[in-house]
Amino acid sequence: MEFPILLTILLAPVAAALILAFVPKEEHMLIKCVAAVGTFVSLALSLFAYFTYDKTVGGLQFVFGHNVTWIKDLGVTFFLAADGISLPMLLLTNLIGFSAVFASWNVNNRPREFFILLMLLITGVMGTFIAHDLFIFLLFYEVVVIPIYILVIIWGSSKRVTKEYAGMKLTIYLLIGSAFLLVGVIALFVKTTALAGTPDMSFTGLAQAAAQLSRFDQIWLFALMLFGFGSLVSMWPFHSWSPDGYAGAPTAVSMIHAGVLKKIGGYGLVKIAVYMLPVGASFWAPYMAVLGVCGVAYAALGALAQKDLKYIVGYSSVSHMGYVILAVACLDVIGLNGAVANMFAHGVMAALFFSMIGFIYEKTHTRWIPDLGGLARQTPRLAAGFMLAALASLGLPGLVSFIPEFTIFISSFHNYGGLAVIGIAGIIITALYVLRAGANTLFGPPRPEYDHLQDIRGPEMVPLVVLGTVLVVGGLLPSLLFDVINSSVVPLHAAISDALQIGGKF
Amino acid sequence: MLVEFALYHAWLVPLLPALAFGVIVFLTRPWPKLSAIVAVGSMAVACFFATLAAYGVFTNHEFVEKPLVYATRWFSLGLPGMPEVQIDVGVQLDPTSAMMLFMVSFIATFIFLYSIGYMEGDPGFSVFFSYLSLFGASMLLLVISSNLLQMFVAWGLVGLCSYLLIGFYSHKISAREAAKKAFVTCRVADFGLLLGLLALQIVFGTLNLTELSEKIAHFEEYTTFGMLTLIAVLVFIGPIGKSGQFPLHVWLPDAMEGPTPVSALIHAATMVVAGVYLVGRTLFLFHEVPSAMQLVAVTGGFTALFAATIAITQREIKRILAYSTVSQLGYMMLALGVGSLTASMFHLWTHAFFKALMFLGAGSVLHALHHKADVWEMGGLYKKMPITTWTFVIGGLAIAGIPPFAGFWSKDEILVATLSEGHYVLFAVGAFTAFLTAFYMWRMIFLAFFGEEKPENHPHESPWTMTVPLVVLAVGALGAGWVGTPWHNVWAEWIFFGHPHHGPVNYGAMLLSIVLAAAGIYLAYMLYLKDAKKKRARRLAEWFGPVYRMLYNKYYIDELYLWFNHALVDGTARLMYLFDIYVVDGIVNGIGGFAKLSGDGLRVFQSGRLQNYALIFFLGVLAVAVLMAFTGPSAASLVLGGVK
Amino acid sequence: METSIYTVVAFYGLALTILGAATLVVFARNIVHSVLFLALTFIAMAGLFLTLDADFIAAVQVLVYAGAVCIMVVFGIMLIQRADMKATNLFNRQLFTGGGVVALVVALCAVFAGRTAWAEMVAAEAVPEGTVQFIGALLMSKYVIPFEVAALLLLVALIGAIVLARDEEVKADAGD
Amino acid sequence: MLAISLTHYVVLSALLFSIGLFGVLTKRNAVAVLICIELMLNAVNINLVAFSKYVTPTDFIGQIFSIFVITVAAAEVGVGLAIIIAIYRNRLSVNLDDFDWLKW
Repeated sequence: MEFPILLTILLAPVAAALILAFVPKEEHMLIKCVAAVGTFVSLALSLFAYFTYDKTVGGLQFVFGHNVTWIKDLGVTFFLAADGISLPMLLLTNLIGFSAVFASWNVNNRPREFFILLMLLITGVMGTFIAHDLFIFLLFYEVVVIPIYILVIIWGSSKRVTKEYAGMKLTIYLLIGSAFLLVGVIALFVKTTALAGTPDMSFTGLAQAAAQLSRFDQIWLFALMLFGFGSLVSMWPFHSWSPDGYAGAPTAVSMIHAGVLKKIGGYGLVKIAVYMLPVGASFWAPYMAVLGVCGVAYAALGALAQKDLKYIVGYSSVSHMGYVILAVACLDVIGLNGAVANMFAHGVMAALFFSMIGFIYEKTHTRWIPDLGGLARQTPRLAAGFMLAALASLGLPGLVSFIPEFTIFISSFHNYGGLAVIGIAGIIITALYVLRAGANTLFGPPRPEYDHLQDIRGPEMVPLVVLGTVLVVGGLLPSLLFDVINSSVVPLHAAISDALQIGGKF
Repeated sequence: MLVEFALYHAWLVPLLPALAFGVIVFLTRPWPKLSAIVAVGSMAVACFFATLAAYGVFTNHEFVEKPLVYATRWFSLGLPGMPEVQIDVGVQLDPTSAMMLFMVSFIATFIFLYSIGYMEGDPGFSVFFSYLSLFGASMLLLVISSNLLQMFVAWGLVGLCSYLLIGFYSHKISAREAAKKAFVTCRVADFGLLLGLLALQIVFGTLNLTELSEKIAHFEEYTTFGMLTLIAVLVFIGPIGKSGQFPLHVWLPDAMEGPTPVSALIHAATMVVAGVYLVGRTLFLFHEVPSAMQLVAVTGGFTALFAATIAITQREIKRILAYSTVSQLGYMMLALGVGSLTASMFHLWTHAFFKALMFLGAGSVLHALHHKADVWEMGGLYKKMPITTWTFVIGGLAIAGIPPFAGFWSKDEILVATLSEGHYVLFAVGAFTAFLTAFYMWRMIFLAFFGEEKPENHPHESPWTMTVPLVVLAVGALGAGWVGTPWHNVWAEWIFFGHPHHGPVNYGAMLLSIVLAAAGIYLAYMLYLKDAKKKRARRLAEWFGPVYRMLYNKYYIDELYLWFNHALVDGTARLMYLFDIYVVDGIVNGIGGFAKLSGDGLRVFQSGRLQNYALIFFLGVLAVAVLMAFTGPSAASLVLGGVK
Repeated sequence: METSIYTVVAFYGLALTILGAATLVVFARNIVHSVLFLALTFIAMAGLFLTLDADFIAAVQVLVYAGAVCIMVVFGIMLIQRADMKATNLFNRQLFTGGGVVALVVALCAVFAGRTAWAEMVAAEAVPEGTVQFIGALLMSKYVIPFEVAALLLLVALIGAIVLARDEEVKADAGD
Repeated sequence: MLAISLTHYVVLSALLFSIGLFGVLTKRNAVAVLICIELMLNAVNINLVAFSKYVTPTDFIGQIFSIFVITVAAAEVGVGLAIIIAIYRNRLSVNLDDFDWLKW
């Protein structure tokens, strides 16, 4: 039996959390180091997994526990596996998780509890990406929600809305979404079990059985899943938790939430909803495209009207997720590739953005743009990180988000024409608000009250270095990202188009 | 041997400055001198390779017909065997790109050198050189791109460098706003270009230049709408922004907020011509669509005239030069629009020398006068700054179109091309613009360098790092045009579209352009130098009051955009935001409120009083009893949930 | 089944006493009066049990209810009510709703009573004389476990009542 | 006509129960509520004993059951009064209208 790499990746933060539980609560430095080591082990292993993934073979690799029966009557197995869609997401989670630990280096209010919860959060997110069993997927998803709530209401900050409101809104929204999802999953399970005879909760098993579902069943099941995953990925008009939630959350949570948690929605949409219910997907695709474009344009304009940095990034992430929805709605190889890659790119960029905003807030105690200005002189490295994230956000060619957006544009322009043009026009507005925020925060005359500020240094540099490297390398060598994704999107798309042909559409 | 190496390793040329960027950012930033040496050195080596490569191209006539292309896969989507999208990155060397490669690296080297003197003592010295190196790398990458997407990436990166360098004095609000304006304006244009690229990719399945040119040549339109026309127009929107064509020219004059070497390098010689270069590269596309060609020509001609009229009234030295750049870029577009790649690239080539020269000269003046920019406050500088003055005069003669200076030959080439294609109106526009150009340029020269000295100024000649580039570029401004004289046009043998064009020498046009240029200079001399005491210029301005004000305020286009941006875009944004917090969030909170309200409603029953509960309990018992009494026990057991 | 006239008279007399006294228990405005009427109800109830051939139950009724319970309640009242005893036993705000519910209960009982075929249930035999020995034997044999549990319950109630009714300060000293 | 049957006892018991219930629901004094509960328990006892006589005259089920009821009732009164006294000591009131602690 080969080394269970996925399980090790999954359990490293748990182990760190367990150790943390026994560390004295005054040992702040030790606590942070343990958390950093835990996430670093995961990061290193997931990098290893990412680069040893056999792209020529594709499909599921690093399979673990597909024969470990967990609940026999429901056909649940502890099935962990990674393919070209989940690997980038896993890597993203670990990149951001590792950076988030360092972005929270200055948390001195009950750090032990903070880092334990953070570790659990990271574990939950990773679990959703490597679970190949729908039940396990949902289980890990629910694991995620609770730490988020606690983290927001204890370590969050109150601005336009109180942190209690933000945490409540975030949690309830996600739970409502997952409730609809759960109904969809249960209905899918019941129907497929009736069709297949034996219960099977694994993705592949469900997809095979679901192929025999009637068109009507596929359509309403997909609608439930679309609502569930859609509110998770902040699809317009189910997005309003996102800006408020990010604004209220502490830096690390904003990073993980905007960076990866949101992507669970997009990931589920691709790997669960579309994969299992292609006929339903093709029915809903035009509506999804419209919602996606609405999200892009609407949230971009919304971001333009903001004066709080976190709100800007919050709306911006809604806008970027609009592209993902649009791409998924294309239902072709290019679009699906673009959707997954854009999730990766946006994750890295949003995490960097939030970590930099977190540092700005930590140092100046404000995120209100009119109170800021000229920070480029006082904190040049911070400014460089901020600008890097800002430029990636507006899709600057040469940074990681450009090629994913380009592929999305190709596919959506091809499939939806004029509608896509409105979406693509979002890049102009994005440039406008991102540059405005950057200019008003970093440039202009330096303010004397910030003269004493210290630039980021030491551990605080880690998010910038790690995420910045990914931004640049991913932008210069997009094939690193796309070859992996493509190796799994192609078979997935083949399965979908087969199903669509049998379904009589196309 | 070395030439061969340079030809097949042309990617080294952009790579070297890129490495310099990395080295400066990560290693040598604390040591300004070292950073400068790294930047200039890498650019000089790049220039050396570029020269070798250009030499290799210009000694082998095969490359005219069949460009040297080598590329590698950047990324691809779909099955490995037959990808749905494959983007390559590579090098395409033909006379046009080789010329650009040489020109950009050559001018960049000298401007880098010049910057050492100009930026002396600036706290951001190293950062400045890192940006410059990044710019050099991106621009050179753009030039050698074999793929339109690769070009677009470089296009975006030069835009970024332009943004960073315009906003280099970031503590100045004006610089910050100018940088933002430049980026956003170009972004609007990039949007069009991006759509064009997408359409090309979708229709033709590739973005490689060579493949595209073949496919488009054999493309037949089946639809009446005209896919190609649409694509051509969309692609052209990009150059409109990048090359400062009307109506997206507004950013270019503001871009003069950047340090002067930046204005010379980016906003005169290289980046702004990227748009022209792009249209030149994709001329196979425009060539198929006459209406798009018409659009290019008209836009170019109009921009040339439009910018020239504004330049007449401006007072800041760099602003005048900026409008002049816009105007000259219009010329280049005009040439492309009438189908002459030769004339366009020729003007691009000569313009790079004399405009870079003039900007550097202006920079030298500003350096000496401590950034006093108004030409009316200068005067008589020729005594204290001889090298600057005389090189500037050479530039002025070149741009005005006085033979044998470089600008004359290229401008003449454009006018002749326009005439020979039968665009008489555009020819007239071009000719009149030539007159205006000579006038406003010499207005500036007379006001700034001649006339009376102003006692409050204490000018001094600049250090050698600044004057050497001036002299070198002055030589270029003098001699760069000799490769394309109408009598022996070497240029046209190498750089052309379709087939080399060899018309008869048009002495009439030549004479006309000389006369117009001379007339412009003479008029400027009369108004601003000879009879400056009579204040004719002021009276003229008063006579044409409204016109003057309109010109001085640049036709109020900036105000229009500002209004559009603030009233419409921001207004919509605010509206959307209000919609978001009151309607969308209102619904969300409304649902929450509904839950709370129903909870409040049900709370009435939760009085906390024992007897109240007993009452309700008995009501429940009664209900069950009634049910059992009137429907029989089976129905009741159904309701009670299987209690047997 | 024929019943003697004395039984009939006794039944109606006792029934009227029970209902009247019970009504007065509820409607009396003085809590002490209520308890007195309660005692009357209990005693009348004991008589009623005699008409049902349940002499042992009747005895227990008198001993436990009329004796112990009533006295206990009176002591309780004495411990609680210190001021004037007038208007100590009033109705609360849900008088009419409560009345309505009770009316419904009565109506429903009437419906059920009318519907049920009582006569069919009645067994032919008569109750044997001297119920005490039978009950005693049953309690010690068949129902011994419930009997012991009841004993335990009384013990628990005893302890519980002491614990609950003890003074606060004593509790504070002894407990936490 | 003059015969006293099971029905008479049942009706009496129902009426007594209703009176007791009425008292439980409407009295303000906690002790009165306790008393009324006793009335209701007594009504039940009537029923038990009556059924014991008329339905199972030789088994004594009803009678034994009513003994247990009386036992429980006695215990209940004891504990109930103790609770009331404890409450009174805390709040100086036995007025049930003053208490709404059954909600958080």
